[in-house]
Amino acid sequence: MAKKTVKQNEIGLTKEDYKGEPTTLCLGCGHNAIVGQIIAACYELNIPPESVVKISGIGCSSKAPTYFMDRSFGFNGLHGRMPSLATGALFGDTSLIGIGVSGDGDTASIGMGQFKHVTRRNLPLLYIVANNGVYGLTKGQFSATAEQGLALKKQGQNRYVPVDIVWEAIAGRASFVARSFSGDPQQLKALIKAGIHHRGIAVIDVISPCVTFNNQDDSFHSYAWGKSHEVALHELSFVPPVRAIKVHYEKGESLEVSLYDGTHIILKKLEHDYEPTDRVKAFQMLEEANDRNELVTGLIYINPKQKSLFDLYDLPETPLNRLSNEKLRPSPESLAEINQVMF
Amino acid sequence: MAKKTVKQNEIGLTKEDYKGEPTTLCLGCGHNAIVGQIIAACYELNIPPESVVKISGIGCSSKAPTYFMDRSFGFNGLHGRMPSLATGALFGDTSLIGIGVSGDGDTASIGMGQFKHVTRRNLPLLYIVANNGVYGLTKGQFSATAEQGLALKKQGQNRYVPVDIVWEAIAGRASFVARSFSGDPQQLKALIKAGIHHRGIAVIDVISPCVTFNNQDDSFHSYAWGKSHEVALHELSFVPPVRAIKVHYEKGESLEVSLYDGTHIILKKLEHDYEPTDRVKAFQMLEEANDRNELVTGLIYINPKQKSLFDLYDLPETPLNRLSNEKLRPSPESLAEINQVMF
Amino acid sequence: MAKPKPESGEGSKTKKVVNEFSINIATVNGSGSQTANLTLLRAIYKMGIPVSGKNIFPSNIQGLPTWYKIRVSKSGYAARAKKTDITVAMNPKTFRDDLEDLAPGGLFLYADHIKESIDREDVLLCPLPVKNLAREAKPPRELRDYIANMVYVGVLAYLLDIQMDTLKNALDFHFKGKQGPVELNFSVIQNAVKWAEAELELESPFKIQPLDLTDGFILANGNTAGGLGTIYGGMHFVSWYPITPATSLPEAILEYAPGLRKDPETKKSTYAVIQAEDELASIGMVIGAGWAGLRAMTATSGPGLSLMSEYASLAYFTEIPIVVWVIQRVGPSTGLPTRTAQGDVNMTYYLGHGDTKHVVLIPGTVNECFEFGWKALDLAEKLQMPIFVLSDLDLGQNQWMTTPFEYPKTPIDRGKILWEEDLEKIKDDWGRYLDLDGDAIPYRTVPGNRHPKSAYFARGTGHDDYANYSEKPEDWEENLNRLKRKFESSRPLLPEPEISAQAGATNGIIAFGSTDAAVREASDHLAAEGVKLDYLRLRALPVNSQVLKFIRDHPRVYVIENNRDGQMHSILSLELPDFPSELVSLSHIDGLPLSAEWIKEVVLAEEKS
Amino acid sequence: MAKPKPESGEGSKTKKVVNEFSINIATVNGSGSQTANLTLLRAIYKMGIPVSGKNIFPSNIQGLPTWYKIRVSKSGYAARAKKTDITVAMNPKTFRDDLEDLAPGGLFLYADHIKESIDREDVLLCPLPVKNLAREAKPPRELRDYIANMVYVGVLAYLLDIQMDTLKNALDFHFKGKQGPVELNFSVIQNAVKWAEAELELESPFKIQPLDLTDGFILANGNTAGGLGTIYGGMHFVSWYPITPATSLPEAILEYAPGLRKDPETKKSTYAVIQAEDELASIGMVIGAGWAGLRAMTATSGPGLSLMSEYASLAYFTEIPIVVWVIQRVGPSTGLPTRTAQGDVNMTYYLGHGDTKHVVLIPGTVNECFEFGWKALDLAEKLQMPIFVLSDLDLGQNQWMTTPFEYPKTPIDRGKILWEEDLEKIKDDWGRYLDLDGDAIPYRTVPGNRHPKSAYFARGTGHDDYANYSEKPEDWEENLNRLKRKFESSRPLLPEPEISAQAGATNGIIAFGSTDAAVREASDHLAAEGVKLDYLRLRALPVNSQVLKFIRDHPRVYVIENNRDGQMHSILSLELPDFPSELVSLSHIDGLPLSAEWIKEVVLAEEKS
Ligand SMILES: Cc1ncc(C[n+]2csc(CCOP(=O)(O)OP(=O)(O)O)c2C)c(N)n1
Ligand SMILES: Cc1ncc(C[n+]2csc(CCOP(=O)(O)OP(=O)(O)O)c2C)c(N)n1
Ligand code: SF4
Ligand code: SF4
Ligand SMILES: [Mg+2]
Ligand SMILES: [Mg+2]
Repeated sequence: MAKKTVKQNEIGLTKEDYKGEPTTLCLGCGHNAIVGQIIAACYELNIPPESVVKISGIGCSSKAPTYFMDRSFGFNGLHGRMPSLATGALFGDTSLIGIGVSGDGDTASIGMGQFKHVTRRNLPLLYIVANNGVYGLTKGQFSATAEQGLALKKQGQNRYVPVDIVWEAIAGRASFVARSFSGDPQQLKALIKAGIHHRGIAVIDVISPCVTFNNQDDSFHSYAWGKSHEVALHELSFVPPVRAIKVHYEKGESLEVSLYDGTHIILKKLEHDYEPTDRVKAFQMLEEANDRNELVTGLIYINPKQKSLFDLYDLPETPLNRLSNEKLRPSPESLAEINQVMF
Repeated sequence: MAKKTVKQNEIGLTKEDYKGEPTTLCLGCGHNAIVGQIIAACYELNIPPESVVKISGIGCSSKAPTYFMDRSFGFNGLHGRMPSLATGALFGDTSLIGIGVSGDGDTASIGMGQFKHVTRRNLPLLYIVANNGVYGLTKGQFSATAEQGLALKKQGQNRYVPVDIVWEAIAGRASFVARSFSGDPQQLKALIKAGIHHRGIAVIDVISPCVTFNNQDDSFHSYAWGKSHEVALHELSFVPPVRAIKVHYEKGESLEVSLYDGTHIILKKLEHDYEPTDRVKAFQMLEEANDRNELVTGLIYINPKQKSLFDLYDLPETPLNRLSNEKLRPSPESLAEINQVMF
Repeated sequence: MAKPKPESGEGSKTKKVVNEFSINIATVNGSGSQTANLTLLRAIYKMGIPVSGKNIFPSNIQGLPTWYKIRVSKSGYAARAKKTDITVAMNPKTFRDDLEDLAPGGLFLYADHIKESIDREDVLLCPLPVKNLAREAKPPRELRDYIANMVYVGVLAYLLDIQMDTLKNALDFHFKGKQGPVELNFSVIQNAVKWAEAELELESPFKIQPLDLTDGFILANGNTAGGLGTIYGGMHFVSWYPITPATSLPEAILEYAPGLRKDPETKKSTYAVIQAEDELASIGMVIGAGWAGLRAMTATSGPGLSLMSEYASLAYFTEIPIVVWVIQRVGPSTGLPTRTAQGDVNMTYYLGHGDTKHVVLIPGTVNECFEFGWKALDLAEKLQMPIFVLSDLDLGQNQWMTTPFEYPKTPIDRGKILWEEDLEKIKDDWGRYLDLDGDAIPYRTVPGNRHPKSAYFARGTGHDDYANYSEKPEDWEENLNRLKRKFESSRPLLPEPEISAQAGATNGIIAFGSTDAAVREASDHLAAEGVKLDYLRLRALPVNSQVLKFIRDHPRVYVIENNRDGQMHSILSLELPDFPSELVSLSHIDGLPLSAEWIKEVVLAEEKS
Repeated sequence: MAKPKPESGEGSKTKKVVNEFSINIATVNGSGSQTANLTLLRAIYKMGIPVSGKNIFPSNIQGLPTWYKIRVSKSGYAARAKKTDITVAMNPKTFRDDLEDLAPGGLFLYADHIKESIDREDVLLCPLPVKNLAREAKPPRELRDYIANMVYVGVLAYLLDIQMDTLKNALDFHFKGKQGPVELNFSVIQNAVKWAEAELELESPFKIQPLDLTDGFILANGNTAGGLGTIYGGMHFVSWYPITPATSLPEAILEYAPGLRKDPETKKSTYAVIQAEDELASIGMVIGAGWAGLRAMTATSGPGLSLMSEYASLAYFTEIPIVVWVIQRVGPSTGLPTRTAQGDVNMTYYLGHGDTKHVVLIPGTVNECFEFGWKALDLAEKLQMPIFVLSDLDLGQNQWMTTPFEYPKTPIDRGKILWEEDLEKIKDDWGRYLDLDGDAIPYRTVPGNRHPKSAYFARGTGHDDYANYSEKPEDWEENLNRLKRKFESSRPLLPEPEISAQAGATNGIIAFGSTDAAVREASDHLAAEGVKLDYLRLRALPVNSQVLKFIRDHPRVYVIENNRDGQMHSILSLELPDFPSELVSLSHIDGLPLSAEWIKEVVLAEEKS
């Protein structure tokens, strides 16, 4: 087999170079689609796999990092505590691209606290929630995003109102918040690309059906419901760096958002006339969509100017984890001075 | 001294009967004012102290329950975990009135997760956050509500954007959300009364200055700033039960909200023309107030119809903790049947 | 259809082994083999032969290797058998390992679409036309894989002489009488039997013959039993967070309580169950409920237990009755979440910071799970402290033969609770932490009590006897010492150890929990080799005087456990600082239930050394 | 102003006690007495006499009783003195207790506005016109209460002969040379001295005379030392959550690191500190950082430690280097958060579920806090595991005389980290958990390494040597046993115990941490009474062979600790199952640092029994 026949991206890697272990998720699980789009996005963005760090919590969704980018470091941590792990890890070398994968249980049930705090700190991290409204890995209990009244085998009916991850992210001051659907791979890929280029936290709440435990046609997190109720806010495309940060609305046709690094996201308007730069408007749009029983997808809120966590620290160019020992230990003289004042 | 000279409420108790241990908080601490208004409200509402359960986390604020209503049961639990304790305790006897007191650190830092989950479950609980933007009890570190740029002794400058407890409560689907100010005792008392009569969670975010560690005149949680920037949304009054639940807006002058038990809250309009029954409008109002640098106080959101946690369970009239042993153990015959099917 | 030629190896002529063998069914996770396996298990059980079933499954929902091990044992041995006599190989991925694992002379059934080479001569081979037979039943497309598993049920039935009516019976039970699925599955079994009758030349060396050894027993798992015990213990409140292998305990409550715990008059529920957002919240709710006079329970496993540590310390200190079931799995960390272990003994006993220590009940059989379910609630309220019940995946999730659940012999004990009328009678001030009876257990009131004297303030900080805040050194010390006395006083109240003496034994064995079956079996084998051992099964911590006496009475005692560091051995060592005899730790952890073979081996090695 | 008539009791004629007494200053929390107390302490220290200061304070910010205990001891005893020689009573609420607490012949200074009756004849009374003298200084209104405390400083200076220039010196230091406050406070001291000279007829039986015993020492607290040690240890990353008494350690880093840890070239910070939202997050961040090749540290106390349990188990299992400082306070639960204890020994050692076990360093002096600050970071990376440093409130927050901080003698040790160039050299596949050197410590890479072979997947679940997911029994067991070997291999690498032998001693004492001072003092007193004891101070867990030898070499060894259950005693007992000698637990907890008197008493009782 001639080597050259395999397609390569601009850095000379093939799609194979972006793959991970074979999936062990159920056939048809929405999470597999997410894995696929992460691979595609990173391949197309020409990202060296070694520049990526994958972090996750616990759950079927949190296993996903095993299934993409074998050549990236990864850490499958604790249930609900991915954000803290990611925060510490990314301080090691802030030039790394962090991809966090979590589930609705992992993020909205046990992980609510860390989720809210990582959004407010605006850690540069692509934070994907593979949201199926259920605990897959523990076999089908309600998660905090399960809709009120949902009935599951063994669990009876869900009593409580659901957590809306997009609401929470926006209220919690995340600087990039999107919703997508495993059944809409093109949009998902575009959002992943945008999220990776966003400097700050990029939360993508992906409705990702659990075919084994929560895929009844009338359930909010099923394929059938998603397919028939999805309303995309816009057609998203992604343009590599051209010019500086700005957000402006071009009359009529499309909206352009420029990210920190000069990348552009172009949002081509569909039915809705929606500008994703205002928190209040975002809530309003979501409430209205809710009333209309729509699954609105797309980029729901973005603030490309909000300082990222690392912008708030005065870190050297050299990654902290590569500083030489000499840079780390102050001089003997300085200690002598300290001893002088210990009194 | 003639006994009759001491003023009594309708159930024959004096204000003394609503007091607790002498405060050990700092002189001038905002939390003392909250304690005072809880005492006044319960006295005026003619609540038997034995019908109240006080629950708190850890912090100066969380000590508050010691200083009111000695004749009520109280539990000063763990840092950030008051909501779970309250949830379990109130299941014991759902006719009890739960009063939870927490701090901004207790609720918005360590306690974020439980806070969000108790609001979404709509536990009938008056949940007061004594919010001073700082950790008082551990001597002056930033809490999650501290404004960005705030400088504190030993801590340097706060880097992160603050958590807004009112935003979070509304986003988290609390059914009653208010903001008040320790320096505005009348309003605070009215809100406490309304919160107690609300069937569901009633979150009151009370800006309550820490005079020892965070009371610089230009700090958002100081007395001076509050006094000069407070804008009350309405003049609040409280009318005992008259008629059934409804919410309607009376043109021009005032708005009336009827609670589950027939109690009415009358909101007399001031400058703002604001109706607290729409989540999106609430966010909009808060954003605008923020832009104008105002401390907006009053009832910000209410939904008196949202089912409370206990409405979602099928509990008997008799409190669970008073059920006789016979009601608790199924019959021997039923066990024989079970043994039959264990195979 | 070509007549399969079972290539029978050497083993085919060996004499029949009746009612004493083990079956290993290797399948793929999520392929619906559970119904088939349980049907087999139940049918054999209904024929009166003791059986046990162990599911060795991955931390995954679909697609990874899973094994179901059925042990058929007229001797009543229920431990994991190290040796496999019959293998059903349905998973291409593990085919070669499964084949290798089969004992010489064993029977190897395998799906005939698996194209792996077979290199053993010493076993009996039987390819199964799984796909064909399943297709014949014309099931709905999505069920095809599921019912394919009935093929091996049918062929095994034919080979082992399992009665068809018991299989039907088992299916009826499984599908709660729904005729559709029963018929569908049964037809596949029947077809498989027909096929076998027509096509198989193979004679199985292993046979089932009806007995009556299961009369008076039930077949159940520990978590269902624990859930039922809790229901019969008068639980009012359960809060939990899903975690394998604890989940099925609260889920048993969700299943059974609605039928059992409705007030006959009002038709209202006499309890509430709430799925919390995590374990910090689930134990917090349970403590709130316990404080408010509810009999409250939660269940978890290692990671969740870690998260409960701070709250456990609070409950200990504030003297709040709660029950915490700990269903152990392999740790540290997430470990092997679907494999069994006994590695949280130490943590459970000492859970919390400061000088915290807890009473731990340790069921060793399924019906003890039921018994400790209600007993734990009584003890918690009686002693006003958290009671932990320590089980594990093997006991909790696997199917065991056990004596029927026994209705509680003693009435519900709510301990020292004072209500309005009790307070009326008290002249002096009532003090929450006053030790009036000299048993270190104070009286308590609970929220909802409307007597003006009833209230007190609970707190995790220092207090005096009247629950007032105190930092006084003497208040702290006195209170903490009372708690220690209370803990010590629990010893005689806890379930006594179960001692099985053997004539002529000098040394002893101590074990606990799910290893009981393996230890009993090993004891028999050891005795057969001349090593006679007395056996004590611990059922609670702290231990009582019988345990200490047992240790003192034996020059050497082996402590067997399924963890790395010999945690129970440590705890016992500390009880006997002046211990003259040798307490030998024999521990081992690899995710599998201990086998009698391993125990025998290590004990023999020690005995010889 | 009426001349006060100090009503002198019997004690007034006793001969002078020079440089060997203790002062108890009873004030109200938040009244600013800390400046006054530190000024006194520092002045005496500057006169060359060993001193120590202990703050016995409430869990509260303002208005509750606080005591500051200054021990002046030419013998160098720094433990809490049980006996009080001089009392300064500024708090009406505790006035009577404080008076009662004073030893006969003692000196009782009290604010003259306190109107309590005084019923002791055997002490020397000295009312202080605190309000008058403070008012005279005309301070800003809000400072009046604060500077009132300088009155007792002045009067004590007069009575004890403390030099004025050393007081000035101490104030200068305290206010970092800011002349306004220095002058204001010093003027009150001067006025108080003037008043005393004019009005006091009292002669103090206690005197300070200059010595040179503090030359070559510094005065510091353990948390500052620990923070500095961490900075000099090359820490990159600190994440923490405030909790008393750990807070002042990260706060010392916030204070000192900006000056010490800027890159001289780029002026950028070579570290980052982040205040997390709670302890679950602080340890999570630290583990993330440690994984990514940062030297990472957090600090906490009991409740926070409980919350770190799950993550500690993960760090142990995934072999991530982190350092956790545990500054103990009284538990269980919230306990007495501002009082000292040693009650988290057990929990720290075993923190986490499953068979988790940790290396624990235990500093006993302030300069050891500095030393272990950097050493812990080295050990963590060398051993690839969490290292806990166990201190307590007494050592961490109180002021101790100590030898100066010593610059690390060994260079920073980053352990076995592979970078791009190292991987270039490796031919075979690199495996994260391969034990190549036979020391059970594998090689690791860290994120940011751009070599295509560098990456591996870390997880809390089972894995093989190449970090691939595995549920195989043998993989699990081998890995867990390697972790055990690694843990065992740490023993000789850890700080050795400090042994002080006494000629003629038969029995021994083992202690650790902040009780060192009390044990040394008690040893002297015991020796004086003929009970000679060898003394071993533990400095790490697991213990090394010297500790075991010490125990074996003594027929009886007392293990002294500040907790209820004798936790270290338990740990030591487990190390020596065949221990022939008697290991006696002597433990006690009431919120106060152990006193030499208590130790002497309980040891004597044992020796006699
Ligand atoms: C502390 C802790 N509690 C409970 C668990 C058990 N657990 C594993 S995955 C999971 C839920 C996962 O749900 P989600 O995040 O929605 O992921 P999904 O499997 O649905 O993709 C739970 C509760 C755990 N691993 N750790
Ligand atoms: C698990 C745990 N971590 C830390 C602490 C220490 N702590 C006590 S109070 C407090 C902060 C309180 O702040 P806040 O809730 O704002 O109350 P305030 O004192 O400001 O009223 C902290 C961190 C604790 N008690 N428990
Ligand atoms: S159980 Fe559900 S979430 Fe888990 S892998 Fe299967 S389909 Fe996906
Ligand atoms: S420290 Fe602050 S919050 Fe605490 S009591 Fe004092 S003023 Fe109030
Ligand atoms: Mg999910
Ligand atoms: Mg606060």
